[in-house]
Amino acid sequence: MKNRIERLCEITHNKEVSSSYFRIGLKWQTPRIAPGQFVMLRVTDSLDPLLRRPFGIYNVIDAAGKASLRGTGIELLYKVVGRGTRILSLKKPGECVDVLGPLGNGWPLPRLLSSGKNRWGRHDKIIMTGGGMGIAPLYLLAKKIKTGVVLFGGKGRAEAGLTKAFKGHKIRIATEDGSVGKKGFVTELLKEELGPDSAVCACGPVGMLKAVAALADDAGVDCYVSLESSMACGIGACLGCAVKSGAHGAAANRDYRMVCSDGPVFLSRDIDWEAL
Amino acid sequence: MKNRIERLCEITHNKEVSSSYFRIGLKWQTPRIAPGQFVMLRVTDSLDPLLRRPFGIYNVIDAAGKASLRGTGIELLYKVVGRGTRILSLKKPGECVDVLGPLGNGWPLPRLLSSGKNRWGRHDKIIMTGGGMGIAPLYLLAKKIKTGVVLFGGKGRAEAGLTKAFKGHKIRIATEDGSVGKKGFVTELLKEELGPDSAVCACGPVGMLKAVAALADDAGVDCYVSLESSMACGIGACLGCAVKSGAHGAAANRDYRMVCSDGPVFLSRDIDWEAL
Amino acid sequence: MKKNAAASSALSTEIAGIKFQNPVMTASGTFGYGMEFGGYTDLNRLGAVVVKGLSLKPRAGNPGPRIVETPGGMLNAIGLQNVGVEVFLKEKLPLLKGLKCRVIANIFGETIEDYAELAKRLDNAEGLCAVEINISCPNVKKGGIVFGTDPIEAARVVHAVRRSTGLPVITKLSPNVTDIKVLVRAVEDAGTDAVSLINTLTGMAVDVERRRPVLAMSTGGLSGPAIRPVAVRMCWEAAKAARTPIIGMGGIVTASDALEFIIAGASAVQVGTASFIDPDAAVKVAAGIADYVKRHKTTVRELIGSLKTG
Amino acid sequence: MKKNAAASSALSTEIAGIKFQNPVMTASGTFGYGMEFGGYTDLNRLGAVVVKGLSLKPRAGNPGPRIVETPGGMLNAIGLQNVGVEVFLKEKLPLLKGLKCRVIANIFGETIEDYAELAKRLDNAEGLCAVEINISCPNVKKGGIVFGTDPIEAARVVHAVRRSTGLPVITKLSPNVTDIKVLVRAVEDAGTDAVSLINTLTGMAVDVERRRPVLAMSTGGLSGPAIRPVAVRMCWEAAKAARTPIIGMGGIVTASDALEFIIAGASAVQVGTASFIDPDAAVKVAAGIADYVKRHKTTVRELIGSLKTG
Ligand SMILES: Cc1cc2nc3c(=O)[nH]c(=O)nc-3n(C[C@H](O)[C@H](O)[C@H](O)COP(=O)(O)OP(=O)(O)OC[C@H]3O[C@@H](n4cnc5c(N)ncnc54)[C@H](O)[C@@H]3O)c2cc1C
Ligand SMILES: Cc1cc2nc3c(=O)[nH]c(=O)nc-3n(C[C@H](O)[C@H](O)[C@H](O)COP(=O)(O)OP(=O)(O)OC[C@H]3O[C@@H](n4cnc5c(N)ncnc54)[C@H](O)[C@@H]3O)c2cc1C
Ligand SMILES: Cc1cc2nc3c(=O)[nH]c(=O)nc-3n(C[C@H](O)[C@H](O)[C@H](O)COP(=O)(O)O)c2cc1C
Ligand SMILES: Cc1cc2nc3c(=O)[nH]c(=O)nc-3n(C[C@H](O)[C@H](O)[C@H](O)COP(=O)(O)O)c2cc1C
Ligand code: FES
Ligand code: FES
Repeated sequence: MKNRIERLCEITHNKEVSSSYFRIGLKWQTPRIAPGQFVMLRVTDSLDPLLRRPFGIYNVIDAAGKASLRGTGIELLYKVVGRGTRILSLKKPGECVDVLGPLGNGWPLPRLLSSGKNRWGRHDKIIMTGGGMGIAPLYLLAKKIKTGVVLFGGKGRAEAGLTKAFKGHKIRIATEDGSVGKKGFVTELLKEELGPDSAVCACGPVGMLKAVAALADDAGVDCYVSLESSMACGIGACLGCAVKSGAHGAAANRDYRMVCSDGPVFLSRDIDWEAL
Repeated sequence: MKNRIERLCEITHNKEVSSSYFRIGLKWQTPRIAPGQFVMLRVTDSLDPLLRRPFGIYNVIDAAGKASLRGTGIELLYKVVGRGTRILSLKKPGECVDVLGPLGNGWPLPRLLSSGKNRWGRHDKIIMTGGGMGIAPLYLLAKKIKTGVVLFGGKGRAEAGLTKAFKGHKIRIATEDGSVGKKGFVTELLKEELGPDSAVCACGPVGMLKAVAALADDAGVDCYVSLESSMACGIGACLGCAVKSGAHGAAANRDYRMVCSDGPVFLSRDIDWEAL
Repeated sequence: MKKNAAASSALSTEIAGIKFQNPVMTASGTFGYGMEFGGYTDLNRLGAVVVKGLSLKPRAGNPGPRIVETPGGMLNAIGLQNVGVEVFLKEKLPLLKGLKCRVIANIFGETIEDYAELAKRLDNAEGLCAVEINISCPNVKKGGIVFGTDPIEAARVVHAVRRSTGLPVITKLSPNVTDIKVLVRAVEDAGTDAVSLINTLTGMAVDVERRRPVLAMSTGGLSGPAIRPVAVRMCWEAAKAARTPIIGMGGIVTASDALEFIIAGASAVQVGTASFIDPDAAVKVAAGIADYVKRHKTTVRELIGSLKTG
Repeated sequence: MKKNAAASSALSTEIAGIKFQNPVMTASGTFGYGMEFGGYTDLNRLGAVVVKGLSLKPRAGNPGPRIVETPGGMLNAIGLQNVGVEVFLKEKLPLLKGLKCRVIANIFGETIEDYAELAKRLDNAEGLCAVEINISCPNVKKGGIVFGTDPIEAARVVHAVRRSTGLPVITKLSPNVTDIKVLVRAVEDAGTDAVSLINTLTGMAVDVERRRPVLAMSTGGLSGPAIRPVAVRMCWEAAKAARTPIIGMGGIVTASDALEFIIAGASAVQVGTASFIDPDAAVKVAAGIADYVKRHKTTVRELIGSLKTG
């Protein structure tokens, strides 16, 4: 009966890729992973910090180094923001961390990939929009959606460094300080790219997601956002990670959706953005 | 006004010297240290475990490697018994630990060293008696009291390994399983060594100390025991580490002594052994 | 891990005439409706699953943030979101059929009539072995009163539930009271078959940068290892005052933690927050108790209340 | 670290007409009589030192073990060991003379007369700025009653102390009550000048191998980071109900922790258990508050009770 995965995974690498941003590799004979899914890591076996920490799956490593969704390991991209991530950043290759996952729904790949040939008859252009650390789960998505365009918004050069791995994809960058790419917000780029046949996949800070969702709404296209929330269990049991669903959302008696088990990817119009 | 010492000390070595027994070296321009004094280590900056852990000072390292009581570093000898000591055992040279100390009184060296020439007119033979991990603080004492005899009692070979450092001293060993030295308790050795001119310095489990104190009492000689107790502050402020003082003890209105600040070394007859 | 009949009976415990294969249950609100954990742990190795608190109607719960981590614990203000008793009976309970562990429904209402009505609906439900009444939830302020801090109101709830169901009734007490013994006596006099405790301690965390409470509801319930010493103390006090069996909980992570409660007087324990950290926690606690019982050549029944003081 | 006059006044706070250079005090029983920490921290940089609880006669305290570590906290059952008020006045208080920090005496008795008598003895003591009444110690059961959990008894103590001294009176409340607001009102009506909270939560730890309580006294008081959410919540409730200033404590380790209390309504804070982990903790908390105040271009007085809810 115990078949889902929670296990000690060995760290293969854990490197600072840009100031305070780390990329960690974990040995893990993974089940099939959907881009946008996440894992919950236990970074210590002390009781402080107590809870697991959620991280999007950045990459799946398979034996042949191909863009598979099944592999022998995963990579996470994380930023040191507090105690948990600091403890994680101090871990050395060879040490182990306790991984629970893969969790959540991920982006609806089949629907996105059917681009134009399906009954929705649109989605000819998938625009992947990442803000800061929100770029992490888009990498795996971009690997699968080779034809899409990746838009990145960040504060400056350090964050823009996160996009290096995306070479081979069409990528455009905006930075607030103008140090890399266009000066300004990523929504400026999105405005330029958005067309009636687009679909948007976005991940990043709430403020950015709100703006992205509004633009997509105006353009009348589907927008799939990956949300964050404080989490305890990651598996839909504690009901701690709730976000309010919007007018088009679920049944009246189910006003809240769980980011961990109903998401983290939601159709933007299912979210009550005012309540976020 | 802030002159006593609490600081981050770099670990120079941290090696398993015998199964689950470790010797750790800490860089520390020490003040003068009395044998029997201890330090409180903070083994983590997480809140779990919360409190510092007390460890006797095993050795003082000076630049010339001499038996000085002042030096550029200290060594501790510790056994992994729980979470705190396990965390400590995983630390690598180059990492730092927060050290508070030196704390406590230590053995009364001047009184012990005056051997026969002082007004007490005895103490010609200092018998240092250690049980298990209790051998740790006796090493520094033995370095100073070259003429003394060291008695060691332990469970078996692993513990007896702790005495290796004492070569150069007169040392006798008893083990419960008879694997090294005499088979039995260290008190058997003590009986053989005790004479009217002896003074005893002892450290080890309470049961052993009780027996040692009783023997010394019967022989009418001074016995200085180093006690352990649960500690929070280590500096006489929390009053958590109290032991009851005996009939010959302190004033009636001060029934308890603090192991950390009145001790850890006590004259055995000042202790109420029944209450321990 | 195979257990022979003798070992398994050394682990079993009894509450209100119901036998449990071992004394470890999951705490309400921390284990969903059970199946959420199906893939991560072996439900057959639990004493019982206590499901998320049920109300008459489905409840949406509180706005977020609903949880925040604290030193050795967490605060929650879920707002008792649940699918409602009807959906539970139709869609959730049947999924647990055929499991070796027992199932206990946890209920709460805003009026005494709510509680009575809930108990009635659950009365003949197949697969339920008992009802646990949550009179201690600190999150829902509707109606104004917190049943669990007032012995008279607490007794009225228990009395109403008692009359409405043939199932054994467990009353779950709040720790936010001056004297737990008064509450224990009140709910026992009102006819409860057992007492479980503790629910969460009311707490608060402040976001000092924004100068706002972290939780949308300002306060929440504190759970996790941080509260264990308070929970063990209250269980001990309750057990000394009680005529009925005690189910202890609050901060249990390991078998040793669980044994503290059992030795202090609990006939069974519940594992809550620990299941978030390790979905297999409750099963590991049960396994650790089995080891202890074997090592000490004793039984769980012998351990209950075996604390020596003085 | 030099502070100019402006910065220092941005940090200052006032309680019952007494001005403190900053809002950080040490909590009674965790800082000895002050001088124990002289070598490890700069007492001049504290708002106040609150000394170990004093009784009329010296007290020996409880047998050991007196303390045990718990997740994110510790239990203590010291038994209020102290040198007695006379020795304090003669030997301890004079050592603190000339320091920039203020000194507050914490007192406790077994009868109301004890409290009154203690307050009288301290009345003209040079160097004391206030008396803090401990009515909430859960360790001493002598006489049977715990003053701090009964509003009527609590008020009687405060009234008696109030009449016996010209010093400002701070009443320190126990968290082991159903409704802290009732206690706040009772001690205010009885004439306290300020309220401090929380004292420790009563807890217990069991040694499962020996099947005995770890502490010789069975139960003890829980302190440390583990209790902070409960403490912040109670301070917030107390502050909303109070007319007099609140002094908040319970689990403060960092400046951010302290600011939670201040923003929730405390005019000052006390650092307790944290001083055991780092003897310099209280001074570091004060320094961190200074940084925060500077960064946010505000003052401690503006921060007090600045919590926005809803
Ligand atoms: C589904 C999901 C996927 C995520 N994927 C990634 C990822 O791929 N890479 C990555 O670096 N981070 C990711 N995060 C965020 C990550 O979980 C948090 O940064 C991390 O938990 C912080 O832990 P900490 O102990 O270091 O910080 P804490 O000490 O817990 O908090 C430090 C600061 O960070 C803030 N913070 C805490 N949790 C979050 C959160 N969930 N979101 C935003 N801010 C937070 C706190 O409010 C606080 O200000 C994801 C979160 C979710 C919910
Ligand atoms: C003055 C003094 C000097 C000491 N010197 C040394 C030394 O030189 N080397 C050394 O190895 N240890 C020494 N100790 C004991 C050492 O402090 C403990 O072993 C250590 O604190 C255990 O920490 P832990 O987190 O690993 O164990 P915990 O997880 O705290 O406890 C694990 C087990 O060890 C027991 N334990 C905890 N504290 C003590 C204690 N103080 N004494 C005995 N048992 C305890 C607990 O009851 C429990 O069963 C000394 C203690 C004192 C008071
Ligand atoms: C997220 C969460 C939700 C909870 N929901 C309920 C509930 O619906 N009904 C109830 O009686 N108790 C509820 N509780 C309380 C737990 O059942 C338990 O009493 C408490 O958490 C203490 O145990 P722990 O420290 O092991 O978690 C909840 C606790 C948590 C953490
Ligand atoms: C070892 C110890 C001794 C204490 N002694 C007293 C005391 O004598 N009088 C008193 O009013 N409070 C006493 N307290 C309670 C503290 O002053 C404080 O209220 C409590 O510890 C909560 O704060 P903290 O979590 O910061 O420690 C004591 C606390 C500890 C840990
Ligand atoms: S984190 Fe527990 S339900 Fe989502
Ligand atoms: S450890 Fe605090 S007084 Fe000894």
